[in-house]
Amino acid sequence: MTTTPKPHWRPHPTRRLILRGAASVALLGLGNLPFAAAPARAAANDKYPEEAFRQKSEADAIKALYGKTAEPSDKVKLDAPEIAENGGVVPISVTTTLEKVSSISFFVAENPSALAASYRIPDGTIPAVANRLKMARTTKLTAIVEADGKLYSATKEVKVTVGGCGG
Amino acid sequence: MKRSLGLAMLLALSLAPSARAANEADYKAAYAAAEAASKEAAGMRNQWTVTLSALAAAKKAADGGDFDRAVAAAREAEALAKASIFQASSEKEAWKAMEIR
Amino acid sequence: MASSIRVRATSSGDITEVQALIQHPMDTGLVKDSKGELIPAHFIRQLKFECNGKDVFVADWGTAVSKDPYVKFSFKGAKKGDELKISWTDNKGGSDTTIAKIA
Amino acid sequence: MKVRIHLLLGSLGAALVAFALAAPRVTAADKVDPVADAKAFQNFFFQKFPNVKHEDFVNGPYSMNEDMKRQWQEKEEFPPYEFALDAGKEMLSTPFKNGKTYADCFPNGGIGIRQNYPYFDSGEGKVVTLELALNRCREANGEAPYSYVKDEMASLTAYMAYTSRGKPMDIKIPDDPRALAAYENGKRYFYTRRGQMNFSCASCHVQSPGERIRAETLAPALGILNAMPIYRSEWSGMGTTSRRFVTCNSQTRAVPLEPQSDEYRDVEYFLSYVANGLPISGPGARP
Repeated sequence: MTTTPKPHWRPHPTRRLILRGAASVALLGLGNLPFAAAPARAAANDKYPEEAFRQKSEADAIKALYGKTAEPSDKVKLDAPEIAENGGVVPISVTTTLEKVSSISFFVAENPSALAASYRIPDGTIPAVANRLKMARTTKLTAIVEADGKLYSATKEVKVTVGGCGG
Repeated sequence: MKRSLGLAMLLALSLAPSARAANEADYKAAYAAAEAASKEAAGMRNQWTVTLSALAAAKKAADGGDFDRAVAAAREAEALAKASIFQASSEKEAWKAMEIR
Repeated sequence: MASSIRVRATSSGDITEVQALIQHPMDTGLVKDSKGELIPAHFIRQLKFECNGKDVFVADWGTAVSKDPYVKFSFKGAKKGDELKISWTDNKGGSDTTIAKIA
Repeated sequence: MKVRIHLLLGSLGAALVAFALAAPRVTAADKVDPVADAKAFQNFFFQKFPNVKHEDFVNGPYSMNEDMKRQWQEKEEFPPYEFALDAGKEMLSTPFKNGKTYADCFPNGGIGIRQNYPYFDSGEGKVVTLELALNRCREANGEAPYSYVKDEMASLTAYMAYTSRGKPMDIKIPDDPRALAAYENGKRYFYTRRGQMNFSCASCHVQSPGERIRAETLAPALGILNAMPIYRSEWSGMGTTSRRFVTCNSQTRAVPLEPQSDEYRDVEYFLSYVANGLPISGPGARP
């Protein structure tokens, strides 16, 4: 279900209404939180991959996060700009036709630490993610999908440089 | 093209290194000249950022006692300020050439 | 104070598409401020989406996620009117949560 | 990197020479004729980019480059200026300490009027921009003025621009010699070279729109202010027209003037006037 891009300058009445609806509901929802603290049980098994985020290189980060290596696969569709509009906000998305996907992660090789983001995909959730990442400089970008215990990857190069003429 | 050649020559001319080691008096003179040119450029509302940084570099070098570098920086500041004055006065008419008609 | 989470969940058929934009500086800890001092790292570590009592999406984020982060995903098994609970926690112990109805 | 900049300057220099030679003969008596200027200005861009739809020019670099347009439309689904919009909406209706609000200073409560700014104030004999009018309204009601280059002013103007989205720019030049002079002063500023880079606004936005200046694609000058204020990824924040003028100056290594000084007000007047008829598309999101 792809939304056809509406010509930009026409106002988006529908988008505003939905947003306003969501925002007002959001405020409403805050009031009657059924339970104060999130249940400890749920927090226990959501271990934040501390070690993996600390690794500098991509290989170490993948090993720390998954403990195995990935093999490139054309079933992983990685969409990223050829030249980033701006290194601070690079829209990146990945989709895959693989089955039984449990996790999707993004690695930016040239960043201070390679692992940028990692998503857990419970069953019932479509194996696809779009997000905006920072890239320090022109770099290889790798998306890894964990499906049925095996790792599949796709890689793309994104050119990143500063803008402007001097200053 | 003729105009930017003028700018380049002006810049090159003024950067000639002076022979003997500079002292505080040389620095004060060079800095005063640079500051005057910079004020004139500001008066024409066409100051360059590099002029101000060169002036600051000159003052910093002088505070550190390195008068050779201070004089060189002050001379560069003066040249830059003069170039911006040249630019402002020549542009008074030159802008029309680029106007879309 | 309005919630820091803007969310839009629209369902068509069995698939619910979720887009979220969160107001957060996402400082990496490697950037200097105008006075030359390092701005300490301040970023969202985990963002969780729950629907009908079940986690539908969990994001573990590092410092490479953009400022005012945005994320989009879809999931099955929910219908119009269900409630989607979104909550995040950051490395300074900050957090926020909100509940949105699926449109 | 250094080499590339010199290469770039060289190529731009060559482009300038080519343009200077190709520029049509300078007409003898330079009578100021804004109507003819606007027609010539718009035709220049319509002919230079025949397959860009006229109203698309207001989308700046995105009208020039397909790949960047795709990145932008993706972001527009949930644009980064959402927070500024909501903050601006709240600020516009929040009363000052004396109980009055912005609605008391602006026609129609400030809603859907952005396309008429800047306007020429015959009383003052000068151009008044939206940002200036907002701060004057604050000061008239005993409130401290906002900085012209910070978020509050950007949020306010963002929401006011949003309420005018799609409305054609509608700038008037009254039959007043001072108005014509302000328009001409703005035009002169736009075409005057400055800074050590020796660039004018036109060097980039008239001669090289669509071309790259390192990572950025240059926006055409036509409609360049229609999207103001803009959220710039480079600033990772909102930017007002004032902030854009100040940063453009320092890019060419020219020391910027004070925000809202006469030259900036006049160049905004000129650029908005020649974009008359093109839709307001603010707030915008830019690289």
